[in-house]
Amino acid sequence: MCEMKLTLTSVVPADRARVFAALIDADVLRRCIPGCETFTAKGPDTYEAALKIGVAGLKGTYSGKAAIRDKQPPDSLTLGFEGKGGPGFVRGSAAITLSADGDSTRIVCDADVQVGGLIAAVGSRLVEAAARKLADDFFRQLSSELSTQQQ
Amino acid sequence: MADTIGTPYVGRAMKRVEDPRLIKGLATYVDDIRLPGLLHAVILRSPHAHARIGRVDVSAARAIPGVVAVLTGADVNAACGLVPCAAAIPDLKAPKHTVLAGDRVYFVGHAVAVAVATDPYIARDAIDAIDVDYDPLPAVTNPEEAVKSGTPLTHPDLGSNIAYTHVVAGGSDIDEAFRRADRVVKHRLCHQRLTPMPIEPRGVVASYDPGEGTLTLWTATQIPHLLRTLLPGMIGVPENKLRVVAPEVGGGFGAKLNVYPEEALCAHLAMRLNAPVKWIESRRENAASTIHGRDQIGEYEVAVKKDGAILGIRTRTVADLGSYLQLLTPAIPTLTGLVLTGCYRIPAVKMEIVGVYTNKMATDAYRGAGRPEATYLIERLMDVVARELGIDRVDLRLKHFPAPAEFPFATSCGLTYDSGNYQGALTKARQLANWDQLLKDRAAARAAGRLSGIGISTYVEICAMGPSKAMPAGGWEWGCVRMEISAKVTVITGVSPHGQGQETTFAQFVADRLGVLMEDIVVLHGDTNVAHYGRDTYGSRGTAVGGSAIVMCIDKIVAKAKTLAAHLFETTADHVVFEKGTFRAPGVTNREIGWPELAGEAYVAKNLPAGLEPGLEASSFYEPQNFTFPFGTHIVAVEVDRDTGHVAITKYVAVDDCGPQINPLIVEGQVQGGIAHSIGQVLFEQTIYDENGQLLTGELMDYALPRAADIPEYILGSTVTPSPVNPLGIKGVGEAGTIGATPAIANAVLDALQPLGVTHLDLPMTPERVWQAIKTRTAAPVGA
Amino acid sequence: MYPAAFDYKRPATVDEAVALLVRHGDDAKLLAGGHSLIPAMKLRLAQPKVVVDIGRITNLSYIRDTGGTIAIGAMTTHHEIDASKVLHDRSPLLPETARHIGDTQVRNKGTIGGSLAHADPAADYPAAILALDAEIDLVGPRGRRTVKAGAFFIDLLQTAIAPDEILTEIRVPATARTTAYVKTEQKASGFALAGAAVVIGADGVRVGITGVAAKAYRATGVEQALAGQRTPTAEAIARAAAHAADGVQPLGDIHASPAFRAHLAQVNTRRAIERALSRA
Amino acid sequence: MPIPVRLRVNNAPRQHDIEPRLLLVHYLRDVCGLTGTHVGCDTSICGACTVLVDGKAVKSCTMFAIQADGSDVTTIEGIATNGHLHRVQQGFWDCHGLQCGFCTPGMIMASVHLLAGNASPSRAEIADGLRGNLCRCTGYSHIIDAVAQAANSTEVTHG
Repeated sequence: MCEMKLTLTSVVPADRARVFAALIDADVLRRCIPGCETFTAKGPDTYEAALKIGVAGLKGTYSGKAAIRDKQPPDSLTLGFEGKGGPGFVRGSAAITLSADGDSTRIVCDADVQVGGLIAAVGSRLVEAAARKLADDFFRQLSSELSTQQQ
Repeated sequence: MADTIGTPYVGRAMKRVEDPRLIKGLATYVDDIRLPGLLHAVILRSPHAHARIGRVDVSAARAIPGVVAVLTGADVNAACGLVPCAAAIPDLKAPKHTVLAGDRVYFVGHAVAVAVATDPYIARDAIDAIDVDYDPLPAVTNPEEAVKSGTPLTHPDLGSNIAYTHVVAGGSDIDEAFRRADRVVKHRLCHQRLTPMPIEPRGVVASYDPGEGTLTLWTATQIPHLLRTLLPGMIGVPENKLRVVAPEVGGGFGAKLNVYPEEALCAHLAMRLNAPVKWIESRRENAASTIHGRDQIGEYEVAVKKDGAILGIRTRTVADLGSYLQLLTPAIPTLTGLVLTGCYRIPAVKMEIVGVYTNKMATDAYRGAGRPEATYLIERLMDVVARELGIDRVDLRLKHFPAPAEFPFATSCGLTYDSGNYQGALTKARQLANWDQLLKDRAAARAAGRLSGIGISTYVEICAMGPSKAMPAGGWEWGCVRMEISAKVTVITGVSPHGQGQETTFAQFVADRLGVLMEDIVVLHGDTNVAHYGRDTYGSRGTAVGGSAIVMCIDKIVAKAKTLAAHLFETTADHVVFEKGTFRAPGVTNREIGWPELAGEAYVAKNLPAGLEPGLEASSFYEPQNFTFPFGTHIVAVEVDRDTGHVAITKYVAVDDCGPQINPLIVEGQVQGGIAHSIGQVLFEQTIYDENGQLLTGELMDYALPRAADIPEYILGSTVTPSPVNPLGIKGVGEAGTIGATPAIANAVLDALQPLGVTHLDLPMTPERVWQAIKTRTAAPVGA
Repeated sequence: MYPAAFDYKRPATVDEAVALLVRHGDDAKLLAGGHSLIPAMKLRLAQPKVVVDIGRITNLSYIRDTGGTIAIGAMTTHHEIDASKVLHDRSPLLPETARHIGDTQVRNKGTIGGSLAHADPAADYPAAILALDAEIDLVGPRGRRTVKAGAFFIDLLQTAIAPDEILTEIRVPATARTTAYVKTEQKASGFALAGAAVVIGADGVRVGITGVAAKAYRATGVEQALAGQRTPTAEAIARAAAHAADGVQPLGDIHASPAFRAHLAQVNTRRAIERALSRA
Repeated sequence: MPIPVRLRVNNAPRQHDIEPRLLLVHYLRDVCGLTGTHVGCDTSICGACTVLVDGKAVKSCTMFAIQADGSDVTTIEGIATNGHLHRVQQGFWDCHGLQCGFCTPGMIMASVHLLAGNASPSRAEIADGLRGNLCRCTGYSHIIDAVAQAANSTEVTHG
């Protein structure tokens, strides 16, 4: 469906403070967001991004905005995002909560995502699976980023 | 049968005369039109269901080599009138429907900008280069929620999502009927939204001659004449300088019975750019921006006596109109109210219709337009009542049929059914279906644990639209017949067939009535420069209304020819006999005059009686006195796969009465095609928007049309009850299949599930819905 | 509609094609039968800068019996697989599966290599490829390597093929007649809502499921439940088939909810096992 | 950048410089002027664009013209011979296998291909063979009649 509520859980090998810091660090986000080509701060906690995003050969170019709200370090934050491109638009928000899990941090992301335009019209079958995959890629990259920092 | 003069063509299964060009690939559809200097338009459409439009940057698009123009609503709307709605409903709230979106978009697919280029590929490139800032607004998608206060508004300036509330009521006092009832049977029924999906999408070519100030518009339409009436108000070209051509049109089903923004847009572009402009709709645009059909939800109450006598029907129905009013949008649900009592004597009826705006494409006339909804409702309700009262569903129907001698039959909805023998069609259908054997087969299948069901529907519909007083813009039809000097016959009709075969059927009855060979007749249509007047093709009116205008012309020509023949026989017209193409004056002379001689005399005009004009041509406007009311019975057997919810149609019997049949092969084709639409509607077709107004059935990858393998072998029969309202006695057959079939199939599926206690399923009865129903019932303990 | 512009390359050999992929990297896309790529390009969901048409590499279209296995060139069309006597005689699951793909026109043009490389989660072949435990050859700048079917499908539309590699050959084992593919199609597109491919041999039962999850998978729960049973009872088959969607996250869309997809996986697995056994 | 394409269309050699992105259906319609082949959808579902490439039915909207380089293409305009309708065309005419006619060229081409592979198909085989072609008018029954008649036709087969 083209309005999705996704709950994604991931455990990354770093404490909450470091994870929280990473999640509000434009450089880290640029490196972790799949297909992110630019990610520039436009003001406090607001960013503009250019993304080449999609799955396999079905990639579109999007320009978008992101804003971080409700920061409660190191427990939670909310990320609002919207992007548009040839294949349509994506917008939504993700409420992210961090909890300690041994030496690591468990990240629970409750995302509310809407897609529209062509992707909704022809890609509904794949949209949710694609969103999960992109989110997985993000957390995998974040984990590896934080493990690398550790070393 | 050899074609000789005097051997009747009417009633024969003739091959169609329009087919050779179609089967050779030589027909000209709108996309086949080539003009020197032709430019191509591609339209940028909104991905949002509801949004404010901010900045629109077209500079990059304009810079692409080959791009001639990129225009937005700000560039175009002031020069174009509003898209018209012809339906008059009291107190109708109507939004302004501009050619391109203004400062807001109201549905996914709403046209925002247009790019014009020397090549369609380049125009498409330009679309990608337009940058639009949208500020999304809450979308209204659930019509039942939309009527509640405090919900977001589709059109904030209208102050409400309710376009109108209209009551269709008649007969005796409805409240009294419910007071007298032993029981009130209640049922909620929905008619899902459907996409008409003709295989040819829409398309327009516009060409302007600045010297003459004339505009020619080729458009894939069912209604070239209505367009010629309505477009001048949009584009400023006067009616007598506007030529509208419906070339070969690849199916309509109501989707092309409309005036669309693109028709005005292309006309405007051709004038503005001083070059011919073509726009061809993509399938995705067709799914998003060409009208949808149906989409009614209602709570139905039936007042019944213990013996099954139905005293009245009461309902409040919510009709999802979409975001704009297209040509007939608000009128369609009112048609449902007009025929809600179906074939039955039901003393009181009241239907309150609430038309609601939502952020979706407009609904409008889709095959059957309002009558399939009514027939589905009444035929489902008859089954529900029969079940609840424990009465045989056929007996219940028979109990409420008017007798053949009671026609013309006045219904409590205010119509007068012209003629009918509902018992006859039902009896014949039961014979063809081998009804008793069907019941035995079902019993055996059920005993073996299979889910087997039989469905029946008896229907009546409103055709031959229609008397002008009942139509928004004239319901007459125009025609012209010309006996040429060569004795070839040119027939010109104001109806605009696009697959219905009137080039053949008209030639058949004209040949019989004039006593000429069919091969000597040409039937012209679809070009307002040729067929000067007309009210076009929809509502199964082509042959019944259009054909009647032709009959009037023939009568005039024959009368004139008799006058001329009498002059040549040196007698008076009352002594002249006309038969099989030959004029005689028995008892006066042995001389016989055929058409070649007579036509020569008429046009050479050296020996005409005083006062007789030269030539042998007549034109006529035919005004129907009433609608016609075809009827029939459909019987369906199905088997449901318990595990997958898949429904297989194992037998299909249809008996339709459309009056006398000019060409049984064409009648059969119309019925079969109509039934296929119903198979789609009942089993899988549905237009789906999500809760944000995103269209999820935007391509044929997601909107399922019936395929060859979905179609059962049909057993088709007919009865013939002529209509007294037109000279051909014809009732019309274009929509019958779709009207009779939907409830028959739905009733069969529910009959199959009845042993499980399933009493209702929403349309479409997809495998998942059927499976869910089976699962819920089989999981529950017996008797729960 | 109209695809975006691209450069067109038509290599004559696999090596030339690989060289083009190496040179153009992410900008290049291979064109095989075109039935996944071209619709995506027409909708402009895909806009490759370079299209590498491998349709003229002649030695990529063949079906060869090499004893214990049958080797199939990547550019072999669905129709050729359906029509192959070698496959019908020696490994009939693949032709049975091919017959379920799209329609005649699609089968005349679409290729097995293109379908597998695209890895649509509802494509038909992946179920059969998994059930057959096929081998897939990939050729890249580092030479040729072989991937087992079980390691080939990685995620949604994602396979083990590296961006500079080309799928060249699929090898399936010769099997007994006891194979079957049973599918419920998505009504509009013909893709699988749930398709179950079953191979029953001396070494047990293998089941591949497509359409249900983001990628095709082996229904190992079903396989284990039937382990060691040469002629399972109907009840045993039904019990085993109930595991057809264990451990996967079924997809949901307007055509089928996750629960219905999982249910169809079970039904079609049961029917496929029954059908396969009936062919013994 | 235009590239050369050489092929035969309805037995006539053709040579043009075309853009690589030009779809075969647009090449046939706009470059060759053969407008009998129609476009009804964008996703290879409807089959209105069906032509024969080297004798095989394909959807010409899902093929670049350049992919047909060197091939023999047959369109609806090319199946009648010496003014005689192909037996499939005749079947569609005799059995009222068409109404609006828009899907018909594709339907006929798919049927020609079907009969080339199966001279006497059952009704179910005809329906299955035409699953790549959508018709919204006829309800298919008369189309199946048409193909069945063509299969049984004793007339000389042209093409």
